[in-house]
Amino acid sequence: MADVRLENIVKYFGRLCALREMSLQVRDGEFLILLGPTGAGKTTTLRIVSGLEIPDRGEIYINKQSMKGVQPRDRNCAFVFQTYVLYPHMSVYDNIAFPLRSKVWKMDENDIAQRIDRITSILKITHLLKRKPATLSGGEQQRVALGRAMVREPQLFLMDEPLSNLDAKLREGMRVELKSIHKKLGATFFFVTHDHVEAMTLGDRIAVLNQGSIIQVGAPEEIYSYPSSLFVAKFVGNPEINLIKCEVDNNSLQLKNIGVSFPITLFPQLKNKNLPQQILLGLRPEEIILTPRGSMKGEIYLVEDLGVDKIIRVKMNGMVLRIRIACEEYFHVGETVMLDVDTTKAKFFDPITEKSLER
Amino acid sequence: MDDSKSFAYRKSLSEYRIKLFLIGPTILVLILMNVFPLFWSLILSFTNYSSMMTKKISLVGVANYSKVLNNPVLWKYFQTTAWFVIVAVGLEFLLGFSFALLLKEKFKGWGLVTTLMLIPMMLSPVVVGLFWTFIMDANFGLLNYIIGLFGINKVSWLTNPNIALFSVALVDVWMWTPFVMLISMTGLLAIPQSLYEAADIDMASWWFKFRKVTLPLVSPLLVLAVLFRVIDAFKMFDLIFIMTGGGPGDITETISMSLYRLAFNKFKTGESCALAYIILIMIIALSNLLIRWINRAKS
Amino acid sequence: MEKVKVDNLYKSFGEVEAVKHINLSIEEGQFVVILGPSGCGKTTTLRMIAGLEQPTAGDIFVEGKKVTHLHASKRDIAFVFQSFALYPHMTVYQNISFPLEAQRLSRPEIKERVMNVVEFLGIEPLLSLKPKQLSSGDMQKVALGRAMVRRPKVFLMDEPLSGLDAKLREEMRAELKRLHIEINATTIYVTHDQIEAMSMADTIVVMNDGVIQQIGSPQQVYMEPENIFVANFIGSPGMNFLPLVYTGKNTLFRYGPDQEFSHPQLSFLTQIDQKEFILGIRPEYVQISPSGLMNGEIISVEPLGYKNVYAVELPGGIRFMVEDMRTEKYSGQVKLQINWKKACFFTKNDELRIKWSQKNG
Amino acid sequence: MEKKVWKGILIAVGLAFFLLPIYWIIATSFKQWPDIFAIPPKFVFRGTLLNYMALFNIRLEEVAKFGQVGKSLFLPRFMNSVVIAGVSTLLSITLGTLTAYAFSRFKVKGEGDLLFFILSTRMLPPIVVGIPFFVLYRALSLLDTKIGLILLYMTFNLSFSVWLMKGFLDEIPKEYEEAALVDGYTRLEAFIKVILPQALSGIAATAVFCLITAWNEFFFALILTSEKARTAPPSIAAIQGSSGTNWGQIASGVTFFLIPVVVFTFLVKKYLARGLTFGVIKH
Repeated sequence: MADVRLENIVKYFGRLCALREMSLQVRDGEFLILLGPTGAGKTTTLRIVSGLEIPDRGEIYINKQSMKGVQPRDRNCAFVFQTYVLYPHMSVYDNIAFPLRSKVWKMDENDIAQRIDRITSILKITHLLKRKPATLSGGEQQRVALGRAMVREPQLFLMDEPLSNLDAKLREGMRVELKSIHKKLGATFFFVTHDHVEAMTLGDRIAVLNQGSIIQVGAPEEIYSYPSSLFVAKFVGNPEINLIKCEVDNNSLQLKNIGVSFPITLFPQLKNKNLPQQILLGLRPEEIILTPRGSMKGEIYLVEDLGVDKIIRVKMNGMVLRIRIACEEYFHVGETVMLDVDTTKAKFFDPITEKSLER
Repeated sequence: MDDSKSFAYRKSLSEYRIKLFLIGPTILVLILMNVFPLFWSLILSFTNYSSMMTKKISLVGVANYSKVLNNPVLWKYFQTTAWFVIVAVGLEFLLGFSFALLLKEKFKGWGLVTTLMLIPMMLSPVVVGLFWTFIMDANFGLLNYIIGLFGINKVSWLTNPNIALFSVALVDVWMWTPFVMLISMTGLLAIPQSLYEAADIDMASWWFKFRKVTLPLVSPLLVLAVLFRVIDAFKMFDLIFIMTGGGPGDITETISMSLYRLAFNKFKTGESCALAYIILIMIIALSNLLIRWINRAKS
Repeated sequence: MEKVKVDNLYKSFGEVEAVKHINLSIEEGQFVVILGPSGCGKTTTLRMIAGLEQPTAGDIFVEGKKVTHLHASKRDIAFVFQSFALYPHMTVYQNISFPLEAQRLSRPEIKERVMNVVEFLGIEPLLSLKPKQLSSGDMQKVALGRAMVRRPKVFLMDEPLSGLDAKLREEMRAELKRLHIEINATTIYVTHDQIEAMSMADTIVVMNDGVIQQIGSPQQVYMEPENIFVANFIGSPGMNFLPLVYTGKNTLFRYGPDQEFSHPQLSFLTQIDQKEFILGIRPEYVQISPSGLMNGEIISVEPLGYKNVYAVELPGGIRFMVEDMRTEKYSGQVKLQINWKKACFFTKNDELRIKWSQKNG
Repeated sequence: MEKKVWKGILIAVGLAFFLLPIYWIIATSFKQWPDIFAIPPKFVFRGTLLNYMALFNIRLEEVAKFGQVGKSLFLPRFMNSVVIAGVSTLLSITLGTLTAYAFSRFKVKGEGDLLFFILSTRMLPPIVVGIPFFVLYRALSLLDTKIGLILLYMTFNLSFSVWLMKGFLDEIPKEYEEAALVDGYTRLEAFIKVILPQALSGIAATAVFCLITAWNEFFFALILTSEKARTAPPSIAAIQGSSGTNWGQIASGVTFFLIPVVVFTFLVKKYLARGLTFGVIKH
């Protein structure tokens, strides 16, 4: 199908630098997620790959072919917009048939009809073919936009947050469906989103982008468990990772404002690494354990019951930790509890370079 | 496909060529049909050229300008125009805004009523001037009959010197009040209903809501409407020409009317070009004010 | 005596019935969340309590006094709008002081009350800014400030967090909860997001199609849903449902085309005079284990980092979502084991949950 | 309830203020000669088509019995108005839409200044531009020619249609074209197949405004034409001049002339605010 290679792409909009020497590789047949906050340059990257935007510097290769000066229509990649962009004056059938009627394809009508019938049955929208886009629900519009992309059997699908306008329940269903369509077509999916849960559940691999440059690329578990920088650690994971300032002095770790210290040897990740004086201990909410024989004492400040589990916030002289507990356990505000750290899963960052110490 | 290098070059060129092809003709037409004539009349304003007499054209320097500037009669006409603008636009503002407030809440048939009320401004000033002259006729005019119902005796609207100008201003008000009403209504409807709901929740009285929410939010559009009207009223020619021709005497002679008379009755082309330029400078000043305000309203 | 009482409230727009005869009573200091899908009548109900909408029938009492037809400006109720409804031409300070100026309080008193609300919310640096210069999070705080400064009898909030992005929404949830604990004001909060409802509410009122489906604490609504709608609407991913048909032989039940299973826990069902039931089980109470009763095939896995969510296809095309805390990944054919204590049973015809005392003995 | 009644009355007074004069001239156009000048003015009267017959020179001998003699040139002048307004609108719309498309879709250097230059040409008072045009058209023997007026009205409406069309095109998201580009179409095909169909209502509205402006124009028609290219407005005004105040015929001329304008107003009532402020104010 198609692999994409972006080599130190630079793109300015006036004085604003949208992409800063960005390089990325999308493997053939992969479902790659480009994850980042709004304004990170995600959509600009997609538009550069599709040819709608020309980079100031840098090279783009699709299937090892340079795309310099190649028009969008000659790149054979489909673009699914966040707002679907269905032509309002055309029926659903004409919308989906539109690409096949362009000069690039010049397909005759009954071939088009056949292919549309196949695509629309996969997407379960055959009953909508006569209708105008304005009369469709959000989910239906989204499927028609997908159909228009699939009908040309492109080598590359470029998707700009296609699920973000759907309501919560529909989004869950569409995630499962997108995954099965990807497996069925075997095409390369290059999918942009700001929602880290979507990224974790959909992607074979995730590339985290912030302020125009790639921070980390890896499988979902790798991004979640071994974030390469503070940004990735904070951006991925809900609720946010807890960060505790610590000081290193002769192989013991002083958790300053909690008044507790741990021997360095407890943490295999820090073995034979030259550690800076100040480091940051990163603990995900599920990596702090409530046990009577815990080493740290705190007072419960807020309890949020999410049904499947509970998020409690514990105040420890000025610092608030977010902890995830099973929904059976029951606590109320003001109660004091003992906490302990899951040392194997702890993550360490250098506060100045904001880089992870385990790399 | 030839090598991509030249292909890229051709693409960026074509975008430049598209822009040139699409915008060029319009700019060319505007220059040919607007800038060039203005430039031409600037030259004429420094000559004694007269479109009727065939005598030799000669440069007269700024004679035309000084003749026009210190001609007391012309300053009287400027005064008449200013008075006309103030009365007409003032009344239009008050009437237009009050009608807009009246029509803010939608009722059955709201669409029809508002559109019907907007017809006057769409009509040609000539047509309006004609039938208002008929209505304002001293003896068989409809207007005198209606005011008669209220016990006021007949008024010779267009021939009585001290109200002739007011009568023409009244017709201008009849014609352009709908414009101010439309613009202020657009402003009123643009205010989200949730702001009034929030004010209700905050226990605000009707007057407090009007002073603190409605007025401040609608004022940019009101100013825009008034600016548009001032420029238009300043240029007023058709109504005056049709209804009073500047009479009785030269009571209702606005500056445009006097320029028309200077150019097409007395055929003093050079001089009229000079007067034309003085008017043009005033209009450009007013238009700049409007353009700056359009930028503010747009942001 | 309740702070707010809604008595047989009914509202229709033409023939569309938005709110059908609902009754609600809200105690002093309670944080009540009205939860439901869009178009279920929750916002209309809130607007009727605020006086922004006139009910077709029924009454509303605030502190025992009937306010049904009282104009919104006479009810002393604060309303935080979904669109914040900040006055665009006024600064943050003027926005917050607007209600006090409307009541013509003295200038020093206005300044004093506005400043302590501003300090409480920590928005001092924003005072001289205009709304369009603020981030959505700050706009939300200013809207809150404007509501708090009046010290109203009741706070009404119409999906105030829906305009914020995910991370900010999570922070604001905690902030709103802390705020409520501190000022202990009676609050009625409307949302379509069940996570917001679960994490903030003392009591949740689930509405659908203009009718109240259930009123209860977050745990009650989550563990003991009144009907299938509530069971599916609460929880993400929603509850799994498996139609069961009683075969008549001791505790043997048929599911799917021809699969059967039996379990002592099901015995109480046999005593009910119905044959068709629906088993409801939350994804976190279904385990993949060799001793499972049902078999199915995994069609997709969603790694969330601290748990994996599997989509398992059972025979007959029924799809089960299964949550598993263990790190290693499963695939292909698996057996599913159900935690019977946490299962719910619904009757097929009226989709109501069967309440049976010895079931959860 | 009482507030509603007062509001109703005020709206009724407003409607009467604006519509009565129009009704009155239309009624006058159907009145017999004596009824027109009746004191007190007649609201109830026996209608006649005499005025229209005189206007269109039909059965003149019957008309002559009532003393309205003389051939009326209204019809040819009316046709001149139709041709001149129509052709100039067509030209200004095509040129204006293309230019508006360029401003709306591309980043044009100095866009702001260019647009305001275009707008300012519309602000010029006709009286100031009139004199040089009179001299130029005489030199180019364009006086009293349809082409002369068409060119002038095209220029007048061109700046207007650029601004209005830019407003309409800006409302059509760029993504539609980009989707077409990615789907295999060139920019021109994308414009024709995707943008134009959505802009039709905008183009129609702009065309109507241009038509109304050209239709109602009086000053240039007065000074630049005399016989062959004379349009309706100056000729209706002339009726008053020639055979004394022949109000019956003037009324019928005025009525016939304002009917299309009223119809057009209803056609574009959704875009009135936009049309009268160069697209600056959108409803």
